[in-house]
Amino acid sequence: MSLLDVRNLRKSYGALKVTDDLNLSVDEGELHAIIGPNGAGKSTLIAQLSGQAGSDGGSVRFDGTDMMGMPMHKRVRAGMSRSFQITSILPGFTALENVAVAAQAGQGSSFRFLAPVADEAALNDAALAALARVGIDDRAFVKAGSLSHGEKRQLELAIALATRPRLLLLDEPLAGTSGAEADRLVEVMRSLKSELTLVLIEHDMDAVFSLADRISVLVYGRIIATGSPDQIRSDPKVRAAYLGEETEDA
Amino acid sequence: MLRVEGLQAAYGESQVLHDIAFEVAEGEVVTLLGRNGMGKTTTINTIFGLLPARAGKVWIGDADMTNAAPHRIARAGMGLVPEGRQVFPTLDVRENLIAMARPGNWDFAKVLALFPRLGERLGNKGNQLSGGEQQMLAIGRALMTNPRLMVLDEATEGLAPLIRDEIWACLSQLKEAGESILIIDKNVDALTRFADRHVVIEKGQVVWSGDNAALRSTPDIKERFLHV
Amino acid sequence: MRLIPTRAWAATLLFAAFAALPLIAAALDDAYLVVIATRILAYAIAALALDLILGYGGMVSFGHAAYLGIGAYSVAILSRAGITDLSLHILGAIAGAAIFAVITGAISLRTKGIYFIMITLAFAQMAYFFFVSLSAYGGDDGVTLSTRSTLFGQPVLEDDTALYYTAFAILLGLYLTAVAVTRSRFGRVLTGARENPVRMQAIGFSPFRYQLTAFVISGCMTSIAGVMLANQASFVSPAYMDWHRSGELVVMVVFGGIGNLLGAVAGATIALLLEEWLAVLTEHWPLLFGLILVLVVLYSRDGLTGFFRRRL
Amino acid sequence: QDDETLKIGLIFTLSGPAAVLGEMGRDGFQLAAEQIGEIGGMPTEIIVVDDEQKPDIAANKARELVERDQVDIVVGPIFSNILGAIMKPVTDSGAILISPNAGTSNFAGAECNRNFFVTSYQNDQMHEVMGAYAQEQGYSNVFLLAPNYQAGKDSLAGFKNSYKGGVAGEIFTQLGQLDYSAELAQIAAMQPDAVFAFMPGGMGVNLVKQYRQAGLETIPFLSAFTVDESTLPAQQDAAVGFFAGSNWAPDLDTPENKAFVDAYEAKYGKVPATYAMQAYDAAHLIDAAIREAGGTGDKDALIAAMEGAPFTSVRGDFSFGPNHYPVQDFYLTEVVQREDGKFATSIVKKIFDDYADNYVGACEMN
Amino acid sequence: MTNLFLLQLLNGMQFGILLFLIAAGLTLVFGIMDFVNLAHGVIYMVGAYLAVTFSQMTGSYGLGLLLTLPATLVIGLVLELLVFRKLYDRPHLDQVLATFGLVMIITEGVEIIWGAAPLSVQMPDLLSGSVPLIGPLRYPVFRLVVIAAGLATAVALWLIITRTRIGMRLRAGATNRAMVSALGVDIKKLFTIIFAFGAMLAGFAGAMVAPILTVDPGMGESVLILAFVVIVIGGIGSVKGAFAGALLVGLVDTLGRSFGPIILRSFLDPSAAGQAGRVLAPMLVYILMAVILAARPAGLFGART
Ligand SMILES: Nc1ncnc2c1ncn2[C@@H]1O[C@H](COP(=O)(O)OP(=O)(O)OP(=O)(O)O)[C@@H](O)[C@H]1O
Ligand SMILES: Nc1ncnc2c1ncn2[C@@H]1O[C@H](COP(=O)(O)OP(=O)(O)OP(=O)(O)O)[C@@H](O)[C@H]1O
Ligand SMILES: [Mg+2]
Ligand SMILES: [Mg+2]
Repeated sequence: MSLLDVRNLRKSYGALKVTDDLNLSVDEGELHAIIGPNGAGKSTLIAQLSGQAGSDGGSVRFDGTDMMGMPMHKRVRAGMSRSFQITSILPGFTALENVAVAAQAGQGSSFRFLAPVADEAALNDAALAALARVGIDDRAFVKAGSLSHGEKRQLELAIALATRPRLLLLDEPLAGTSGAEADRLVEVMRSLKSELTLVLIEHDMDAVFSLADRISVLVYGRIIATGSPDQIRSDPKVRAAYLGEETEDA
Repeated sequence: MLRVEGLQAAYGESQVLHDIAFEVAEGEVVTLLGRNGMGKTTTINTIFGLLPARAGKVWIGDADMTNAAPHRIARAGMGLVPEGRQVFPTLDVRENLIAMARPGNWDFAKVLALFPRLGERLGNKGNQLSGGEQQMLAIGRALMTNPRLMVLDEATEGLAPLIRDEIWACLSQLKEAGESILIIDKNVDALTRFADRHVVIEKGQVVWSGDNAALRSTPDIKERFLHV
Repeated sequence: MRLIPTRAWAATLLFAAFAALPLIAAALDDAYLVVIATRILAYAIAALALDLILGYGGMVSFGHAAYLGIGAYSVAILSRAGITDLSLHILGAIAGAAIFAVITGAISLRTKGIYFIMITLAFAQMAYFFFVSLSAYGGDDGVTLSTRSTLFGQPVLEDDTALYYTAFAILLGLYLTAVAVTRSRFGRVLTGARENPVRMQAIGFSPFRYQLTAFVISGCMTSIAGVMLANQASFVSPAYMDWHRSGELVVMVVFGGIGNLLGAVAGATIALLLEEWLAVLTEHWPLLFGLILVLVVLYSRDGLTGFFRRRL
Repeated sequence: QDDETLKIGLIFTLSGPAAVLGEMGRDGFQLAAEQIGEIGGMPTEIIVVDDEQKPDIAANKARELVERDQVDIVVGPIFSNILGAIMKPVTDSGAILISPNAGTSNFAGAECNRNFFVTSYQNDQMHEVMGAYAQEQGYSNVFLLAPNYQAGKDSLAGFKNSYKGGVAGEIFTQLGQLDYSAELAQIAAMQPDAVFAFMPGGMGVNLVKQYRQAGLETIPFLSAFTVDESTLPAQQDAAVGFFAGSNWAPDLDTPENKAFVDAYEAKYGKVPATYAMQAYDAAHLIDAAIREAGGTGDKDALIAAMEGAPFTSVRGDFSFGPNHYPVQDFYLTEVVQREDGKFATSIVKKIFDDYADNYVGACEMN
Repeated sequence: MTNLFLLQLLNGMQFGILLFLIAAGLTLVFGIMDFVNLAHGVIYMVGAYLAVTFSQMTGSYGLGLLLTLPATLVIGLVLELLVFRKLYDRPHLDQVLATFGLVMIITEGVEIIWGAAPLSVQMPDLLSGSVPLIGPLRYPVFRLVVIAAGLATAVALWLIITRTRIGMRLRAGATNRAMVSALGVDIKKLFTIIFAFGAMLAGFAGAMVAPILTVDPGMGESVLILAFVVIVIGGIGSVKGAFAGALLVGLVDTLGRSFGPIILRSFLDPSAAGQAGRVLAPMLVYILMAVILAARPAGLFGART
């Protein structure tokens, strides 16, 4: 059954229709990749799903509940988390604190005023585990703002993981990471497939084709094709609009 | 064109660059390779005078430009596509492109021809662009300064495969036109198609450097320094 | 991490000095010292309160003097109504401040940065002009309090030293509470919301609720400072709510070094002492005071605490 | 406490936009002190403090004067709201407070205090002078203008106390207002018989200049605290011919006054305003009273001596009412350019003779 | 009544333009360069004092005005070199603290040099009269000059900021100085020049108002908040916004003052209306700002938050 169900979603900036009557359904447990050219509206879609940006119309149902009009933090509480394409972290916090505060969101009330939070082992352990999973646990006590670009990208994923979502929306998690780190993150995502549902936006086609159960192609605010990796790879429309010769390399 | 010797640099107390030395000759394409957090971006920042060099030298052409003001380094012929795009959020696309432009081969029309997408978004502010569009803008902006040495720090991050291919093509053209290029990019395979030499950085030190052929012929370099 | 023991040390030192001050004053036979110091304590409370939202929450309130005024007027108004006890004055101040803070905070928090600064200023100015037009309490001339608040029914606060120690106890209590708050779960969310509110939303927090709570807490704390000021000067007027006063509070906090509560206390103390001392030295004291401010900014990235941090 | 030296604390506004008034007060007092030498025949120490025009700061400074410096007498302040703040700390300590300017109604009436004297006037009186003059002129249509604060409201009330004619309009402007175009347009539209304005300090400068520039000078301009020697250097010929009510003017014809004005101008290079004159008188009051009481040791004797106002005011006629506020003459003054080119107010005629304030009845001095 | 309304409309606009003139330098330094400069007011004040002194020295207001411009430019340069340039990369609060210090220093300095008494400058006879408008209503000639100066400043500033590369670089530099210089622009020099130019604009405003407003040590502070209000209402970073903000404040303030009581009287009894009017009038500008910011958290024309 479908965990996420998007119907006729719309949004425009002035005359520009960024999301144009978009339909999408994501099944529980699948890794659903969304690919498409730059400026197609992928990040906007994520923003709309997560509640960061408003929508002009349409509906978003998550696990049967209507999400429209629900503020971002409530959607997260309902089990839908996201990562950002353009890194969004708490630069003055250590890497560990960045993740711990994400874990904190899911563990009881944060209107606790007196007990020192740094002593809460449950939060720190969860945070360390998430950092270890993405491979930067050795950087746990470094200020997030002083991490290198690639490390910040890894941290970005760890934060999203720490909220323990049922549905994780990842906006180009591999961008800015290379070689070993990229490989590692691909493995992380592969292992996540058994734990939760993923929507993955990526321009790294190797990763997309090796991970995705299904792929949707978004062009100018519309999904022009949805299917298995093989179907998509051989779809001439998709090749023309997006893939070019890239797949030959892979 | 660019020569770096024994470069050292630090953020506050923590030293990041220990000993960086390499050279980019006129018309040459050189890559900086290395895993996350090894000091590639720091190297670029130090060369550009954005971070003070603690020791070592930076030569541009025949001039010692160590710790010179960034604008002097840029005016000596260096163009930067910085990591993380850093387009100007309050300027629109057109302004981003022309504000710092210097006369030369590349002009507004040519950049728009390279990235037609930007032409459709001329009125958008820098922060009203998609990630990939920002990246195109950052590249276009650097081209508009008409440098003799382009420095690209993860310039293809977030670009769709088609566009990435166009960037490679464009860089090849630049090379043919005699320009030098210093590039950091994760698509090592694509780089090997037109790069002349490679420099691998690990923990702030150059641990390997060699020409394209050497890299292709010794696959364990990639294994050793770029993978686990 | 290493900073915490240092701060504990410095805090112990500073508060010990405050505790010993009346003894020193007695030894020097200068009772007036206690009078000045009480005023300093009151401002230290206000600065501490402001630092809680400014340093940790990133909310630069340029209207905190309004809460000083609310506190001061609650003394005047309740006293006139025959309610004289300090605890009730404080309660009244907190109630008034909370109402004002909830309403203005909820609106102000729609904005950020400079806009937040200006909208909090706007609300404080409205409060200021409201009290200016309050003829029953002397309008802008204000009113003189015939007696100070009583403490559990006893007029003990008429004694300057008793008033001093009361203010001291309040400051110490609020300081310890504030330190705990900043290290708590709540404090972490508050700081996170300053660092990156969108990110905080994306992990499931509504920054608004935390920021508003902090804003109200801070306003209430500041109103207690107003209660103490009114008692110290035995006088209440809208001048407490003047925007200059709000500016001075911000200056005290930044001067001391933002985002480490002790800096706020030290900033208030040193700024007021300097003012006192320079005014004795020369009639042109603002010249020197201004110069000191400029030099502190230019040579320390973190106010006065910045100097210490480098040493220690 | 040392009974051998006389300690006097001066508390004036010496910084901020109104500093000029405080400086005049301080200078007037110090001029007298220098001329007298040993005030009351005692070695004299004068301590000057700045109240910054902030009441709470003033209250603390006043306490500092009486508690730490142990002064016998405090002279000050300029502003009424400051007076309210320092009254209690000074008089509670037993020191004598002499106000050389502020004279609020509460301390003239129900809250009058043995230890408190005023050498200036009761605030309402200056406005009453103008009201009486307007009444005398037979105006039936006067436009009233004052800033929107307590003193402004008192001012218009004071004016209406003695003016019974019609009011063309009554406007409370904002404190510190810069631009008066809107008010001036209304005045121009109404063409009243006269305008009465209470616009102290910089507001008065703005108003007077703009009044002239708007071409309204044909409408008589009556005022209090709006054109005086503290603002005239800035208003200059824009104010010439404008009227004010006062208890004094530099050209008041008494020998003491001539000596005072000449000495003041010689020393400070400017024409003194009432603030200077009243502080100057305060010094002479202290001097004469201490000599009469034979020192500061016996406060009751000193107060009793003061009540007799045993000195010659530069104003000539001067005595204290039972509330320790002055009983004196009031004049209509007009701004003129003197032969030396400087601008000053000049006495046109006497409006009130030996005039006491309206609150004295409520004062029950114990 | 309608005549008066039209005249008050004109007065409101006139006051707004005056405010814009005073705020123009701040628009540049705070609005565009994103530097919180509390010292703007005192530089404006110094401009007025210099105009007084230079006019007296030369015997001509016009010459005095002309000399004030380079003098305030130099003051701006000196301040920039000594203090401001070290603060561009620092948080806004550090800028607040430092410029607060400068305010104290300069205010006290002015009192030491020129004394506390208000001063004034004689305007040329040519401009000192008033021209008839409608009926008995007249308009001061000098006000027309101020309006012209304000409009000219607004247009010039808008052109520079939005239409020239200098303006673009300035806006770019406000958000990312490092990147601007890495692209080959000497941002330090640019900021120095523009800052000095901003100081000169402040000085120009001071000299322009010297004939109609009091020149005293408090004049800078009394307009500082208003100048910030104007810019913030309009939206930080927008010259258009600052101009609109200034006009709005001028109009609301003037019309509120003159017609507010009348409006209140239409639904309150006269004494209550008078009372309410007196309470509300001084708050008007602040109510305006609060309402605008509550509805549009980044001001009327603001994009940056
Ligand atoms: N605030 C805005 N105002 C106007 N247009 C906008 C705004 N934000 C985004 N856009 C436009 O909307 C389009 C969709 O942007 P979006 O970020 O969703 O693209 P994307 O598919 O994520 O692209 P990329 O792969 O490059 O990240 C872009 O063309 C962009 O220029
Ligand atoms: N602003 C900073 N302050 C302190 N340390 C920093 C800062 N920026 C980077 N570092 C540290 O310097 C080291 C090198 O970082 P750099 O950005 O040069 O890496 P990189 O090789 O470019 O990595 P990536 O591929 O992830 O971009 C890292 O350990 C990083 O944590
Ligand atoms: Mg995107
Ligand atoms: Mg990098």
